[in-house]
Amino acid sequence: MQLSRQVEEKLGSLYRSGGRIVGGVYLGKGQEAFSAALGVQLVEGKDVYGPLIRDQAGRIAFGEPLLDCFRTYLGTATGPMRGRDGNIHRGRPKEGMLAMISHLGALVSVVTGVLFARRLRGSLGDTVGATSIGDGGTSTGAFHEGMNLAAVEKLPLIVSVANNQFAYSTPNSRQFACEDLLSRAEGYGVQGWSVTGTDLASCLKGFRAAVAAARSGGGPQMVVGRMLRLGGHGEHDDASYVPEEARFSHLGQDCLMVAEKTLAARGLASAEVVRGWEQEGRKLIDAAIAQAGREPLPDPYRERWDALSTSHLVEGRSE
Amino acid sequence: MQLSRQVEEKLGSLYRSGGRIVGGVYLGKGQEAFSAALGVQLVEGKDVYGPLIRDQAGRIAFGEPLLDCFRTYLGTATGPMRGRDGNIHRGRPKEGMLAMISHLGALVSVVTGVLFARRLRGSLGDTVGATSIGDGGTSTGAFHEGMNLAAVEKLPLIVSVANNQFAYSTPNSRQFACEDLLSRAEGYGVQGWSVTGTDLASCLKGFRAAVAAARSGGGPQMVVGRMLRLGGHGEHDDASYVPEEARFSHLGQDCLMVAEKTLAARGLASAEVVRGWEQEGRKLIDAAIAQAGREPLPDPYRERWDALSTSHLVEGRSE
Amino acid sequence: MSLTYLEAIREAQYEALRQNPDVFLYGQDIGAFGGAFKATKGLAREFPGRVFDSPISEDAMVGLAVGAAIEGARPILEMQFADFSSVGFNQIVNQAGTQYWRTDVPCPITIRLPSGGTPGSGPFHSQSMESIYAHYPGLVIVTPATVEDAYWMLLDSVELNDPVMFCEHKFLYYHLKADSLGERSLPIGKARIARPGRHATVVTYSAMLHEALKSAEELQLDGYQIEVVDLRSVKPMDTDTILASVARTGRLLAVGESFPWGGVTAEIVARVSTEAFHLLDAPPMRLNSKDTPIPYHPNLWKSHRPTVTTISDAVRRLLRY
Amino acid sequence: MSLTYLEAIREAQYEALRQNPDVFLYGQDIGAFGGAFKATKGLAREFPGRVFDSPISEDAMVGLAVGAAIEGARPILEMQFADFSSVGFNQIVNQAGTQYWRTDVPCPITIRLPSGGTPGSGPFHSQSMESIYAHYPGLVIVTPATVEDAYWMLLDSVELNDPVMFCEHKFLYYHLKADSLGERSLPIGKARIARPGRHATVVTYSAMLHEALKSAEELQLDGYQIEVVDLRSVKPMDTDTILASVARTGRLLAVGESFPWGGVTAEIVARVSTEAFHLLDAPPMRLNSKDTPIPYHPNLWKSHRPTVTTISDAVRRLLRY
Ligand SMILES: Cc1ncc(C[n+]2csc(CCOP(=O)(O)OP(=O)(O)O)c2C)c(N)n1
Ligand SMILES: Cc1ncc(C[n+]2csc(CCOP(=O)(O)OP(=O)(O)O)c2C)c(N)n1
Ligand SMILES: [Mg+2]
Ligand SMILES: [Mg+2]
Repeated sequence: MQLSRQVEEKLGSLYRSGGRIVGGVYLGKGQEAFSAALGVQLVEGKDVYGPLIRDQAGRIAFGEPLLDCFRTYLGTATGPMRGRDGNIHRGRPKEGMLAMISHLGALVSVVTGVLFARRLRGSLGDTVGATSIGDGGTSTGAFHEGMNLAAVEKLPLIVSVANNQFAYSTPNSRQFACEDLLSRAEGYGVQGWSVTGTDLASCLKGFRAAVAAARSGGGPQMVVGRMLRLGGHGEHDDASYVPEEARFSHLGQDCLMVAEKTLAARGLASAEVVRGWEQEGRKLIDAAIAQAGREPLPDPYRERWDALSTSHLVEGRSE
Repeated sequence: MQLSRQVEEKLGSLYRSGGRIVGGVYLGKGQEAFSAALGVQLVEGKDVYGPLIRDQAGRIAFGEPLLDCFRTYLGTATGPMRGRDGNIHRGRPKEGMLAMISHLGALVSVVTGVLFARRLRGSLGDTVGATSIGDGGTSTGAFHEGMNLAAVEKLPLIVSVANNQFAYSTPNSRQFACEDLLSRAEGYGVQGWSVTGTDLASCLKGFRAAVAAARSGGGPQMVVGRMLRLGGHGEHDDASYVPEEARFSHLGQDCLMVAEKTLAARGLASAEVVRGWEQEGRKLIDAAIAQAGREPLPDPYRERWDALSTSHLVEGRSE
Repeated sequence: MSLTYLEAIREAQYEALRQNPDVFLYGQDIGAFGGAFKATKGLAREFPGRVFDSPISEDAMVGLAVGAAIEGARPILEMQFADFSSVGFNQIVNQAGTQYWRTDVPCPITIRLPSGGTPGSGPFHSQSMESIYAHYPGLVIVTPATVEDAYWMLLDSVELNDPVMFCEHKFLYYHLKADSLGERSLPIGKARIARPGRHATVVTYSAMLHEALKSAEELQLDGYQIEVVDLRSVKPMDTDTILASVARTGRLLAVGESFPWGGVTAEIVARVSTEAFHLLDAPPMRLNSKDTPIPYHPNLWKSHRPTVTTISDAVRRLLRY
Repeated sequence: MSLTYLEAIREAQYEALRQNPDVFLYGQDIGAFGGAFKATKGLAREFPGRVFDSPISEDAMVGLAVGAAIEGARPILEMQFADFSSVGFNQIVNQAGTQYWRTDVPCPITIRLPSGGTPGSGPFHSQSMESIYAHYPGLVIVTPATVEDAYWMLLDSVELNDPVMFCEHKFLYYHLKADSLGERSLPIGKARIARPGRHATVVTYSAMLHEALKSAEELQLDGYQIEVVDLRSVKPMDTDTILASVARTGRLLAVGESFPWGGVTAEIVARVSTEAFHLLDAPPMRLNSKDTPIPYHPNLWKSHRPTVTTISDAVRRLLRY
């Protein structure tokens, strides 16, 4: 999660200095603990993960190489999306990392579908699928249909609900009327878990239990965490609509600092050790940016302008 | 509700004898108590009602004239839909009776919108809006978004959920995974009510309380009743997929018989009185059919083929 | 043996399930019940664990199919009526339609859309949505007009590594019969000369093919030989076959049952006009439904869609030019 | 005073709210925040209780608007991006589009769709959906290309008693400026000769108008006078004005930014070919985006859509014919 923060700070500064980043920058600052805690429970090459817009930490924890990230943000032709789609949409479906579309909620049923096919083909075993949603995304019909379908099919899906109090500028009070989104779990007939979103230890505990429940046939799991987005909706947004009280409440705590303190307090890692990790991270980041920076950008003349895999059905191909 | 049963039996027999009915016939047999109990709480000319496919009883209770029904089933140009749309879709929005489209769940937000506009214009007062959904319809994204929106806007919406165990042929077990659909109320932050769908007294009690709560500012109300559809999905369907056990369970009870027994037992109406009502009903039905039967069918040459109310924007008008 | 169009669709699904263990069916009431139209009758019994009743969740149904396809399965979805795919629209055009282009992972799903008008069905059980889906990149739009095509093109669709919108016409379900399914013939993407002629070309597809053929027969009595082209798939659209026909006849009428603004007939006329203007001896013509929702009453419905009469009238005008 | 296209949209909403108490605004983040593009900046403060932040529920947003319109209100909905209207598609085409025709009760709603491509926005924040909505009956599709039209046509849309899809182009939001809003001029349904000419007609709309105008200027240097028609609304489409222009020039190029199959350019070419074939001195031409999703990288994006260069190339071919 610390690497994630560093990556995102780099992305933010690249964005602000202009020129190199293509497209928008949406960061997960303040949600790293929650996101990473899910990512580390998943096994790359085995489980399926459909990260959403604030899941840089989860991606790293799952095993996505930094190069994938920077190649996409810099828009190189070598990245997984080849300049066709951007940044937070990146994925490698064949390697278990789905590539989200923008429409919120739409990924829930897709992850469900991957699991469904595995069960059909007898390859499900104890693999699980996971995806994320925000407080705002829970208002979509797609989220509802996806949750309900996964529950009916009793598939090992973990849905992490990051209630960061806002959807862009819209507060919870204009998004839903229930006390706690956790109360939706029962309505779907899925197991619900509540964690403290700013506390890595709580997140790890919750997700570990939820993933274990899913792996052992317990059906879909919904994990809800509360926290604050420590930044704008995107880097273009100053989040001036977030009230002071929220910032200074426990929800506004920086999960990274909390984790650092805990590590120090428990004698697991001193501030020095953490600074060491930071330096290592910086090196990795610099190397990835340097590498991506040398790589070619997409070239419209070399681009195959077709949306079908069946080449002979692509219209106008022969022209 | 008894009149509703008679109307529907007539519709069924007209359908089976062929020729006169245009389109399909979808009946509410077995759900009359639940439907009527809502309808009678609503005040025509004041409240808003968006009935669904099994709400003949609710329509009658709300005050819809039988003529509207038979004109539409016989497809006359004089009915509220003028031969353009059919049967269970009929409505008179300006008189507070909305005209459903087929897509399940889509009406929830429309009723909400009517209430929203009333509040905006200061004409809401203690009026309420009501609509229905089936067990199957709760799986739609539209239902979810509509419920959630109504809850956020805290509008006086009553949603009656008729869990008749099947959506067409699909049993509850393939439709949702929660114990009771009532558990969804909490997730939306709305008040939930459970009634015995086959028992008129229970239905009346529940809907009376729910409507009162909505009228007095309690926000959206969800009323769930369980029963069995005493017939096919439509009159073309023999419902052979409904297992015997269900038919003979308490869910399979005929709400009409239950009500008749109660009336007799409580000395409110003897069997004779009920037979008297029946005769009166028959007369009303025969008169409505006779009247509708004399009326003109739609004529394509007199039809204004335009979908816009702004005539000069209708393309090809001048040609 | 005689087989209806609907039975052919059922048989094709049977074959697809038999041939490939990765195929599965997902849709509302398609299991033990066999579907609203009985297009999957008996299949749940014959292929246990591979035919699934779905909740009423068109959005999630498509999402599930995309996820399953990414994993290597080949789902066939049934929409109960084409009209209800409107609530799965986003997943179809934005999730399924972009998957391969964005990620290089093919998305082999087939979505069956019971399409088109029948008397008494009204505005929400009669729609033809081929033009809507054809507009978006990444989808193949198949519109079979014959029993043979219903069978073979459905099998072809399931084998294709791309999302296919299989627009089957409800009006043909029971009426249209064939003695045999014949041989696998034209691939998806190729149109067919359904009736050769030399005075004018009518390009059409799906149920309207049969109206056009009847009209051609009628006009034959007046001595006109009308060539009728069955598009078979509206995307890709076989421009070559259309142009070759217009080269022979010099006259074009495009007929479709869908709404008049844009859509298949506009695309046909635009292609012929832009690519083979000099072949035309008369202005091209098009015929569509009227620009209102589809009426429920048969009196109105019959006037809403093109019919033998209106097609013949149009061809006569075309010939008179 | 100088006003951008975006500011004109904000001003029109201000005016609509001021003039008519039945008008209200509903959309994601449009309240205190003023909207993702600031098109409603300050309006929540200026009109308390009439500008509402919506949950992320496009389907229910449209449903709510339809219900409110039935009751006599005149909602203006903002979709955060046109692309997200795909999840409200059903309520738009089947609920709003059929309401008047089915029940005789008008449905005056205006849905603002921030449309079209901008560099770096990618496949789901760049779409132009006018062709999708125009295909369905019962909707009016407005596509303003100028600051003045953005203002007056939005006011006109709100006054109309039918559902209007107001397709405003994001590429024009900040770039396009005008010194004043002028007078209320052409009504919805009328096209405009944006530049008179006599050698060829380019029919287009929205952001492509400006590419076409630049191309016309470029071609002027070569001595060609290109007439450019701005459709203003693609449904209704002002066929008369198009035909009158083609009558003058004898040559037609239709340009649109949307996907190539079907859509506006097919409809333009089909109308001209069927209704005024004899006016054409050369085969008509069309130019659209490529048939793939809209690419995120500007290098690709620039080649995906028509540009001054490709328009000029096409016109030159048209003139050479
Ligand atoms: C269906 C849909 N409507 C609108 C949007 C535009 N949009 C993108 S992110 C966002 C806010 C999301 O809020 P939330 O789900 O709480 O996630 P967070 O940004 O807080 O992580 C919105 C409205 C979208 N992506 N999809
Ligand atoms: C979105 C959508 N999908 C499919 C259908 C087709 N359909 C009509 S009624 C029905 C079953 C409805 O079941 P339920 O909601 O339980 O109501 P019931 O018929 O039992 O009263 C289905 C699937 C539809 N109308 N709308
Ligand atoms: Mg949020
Ligand atoms: Mg039911």
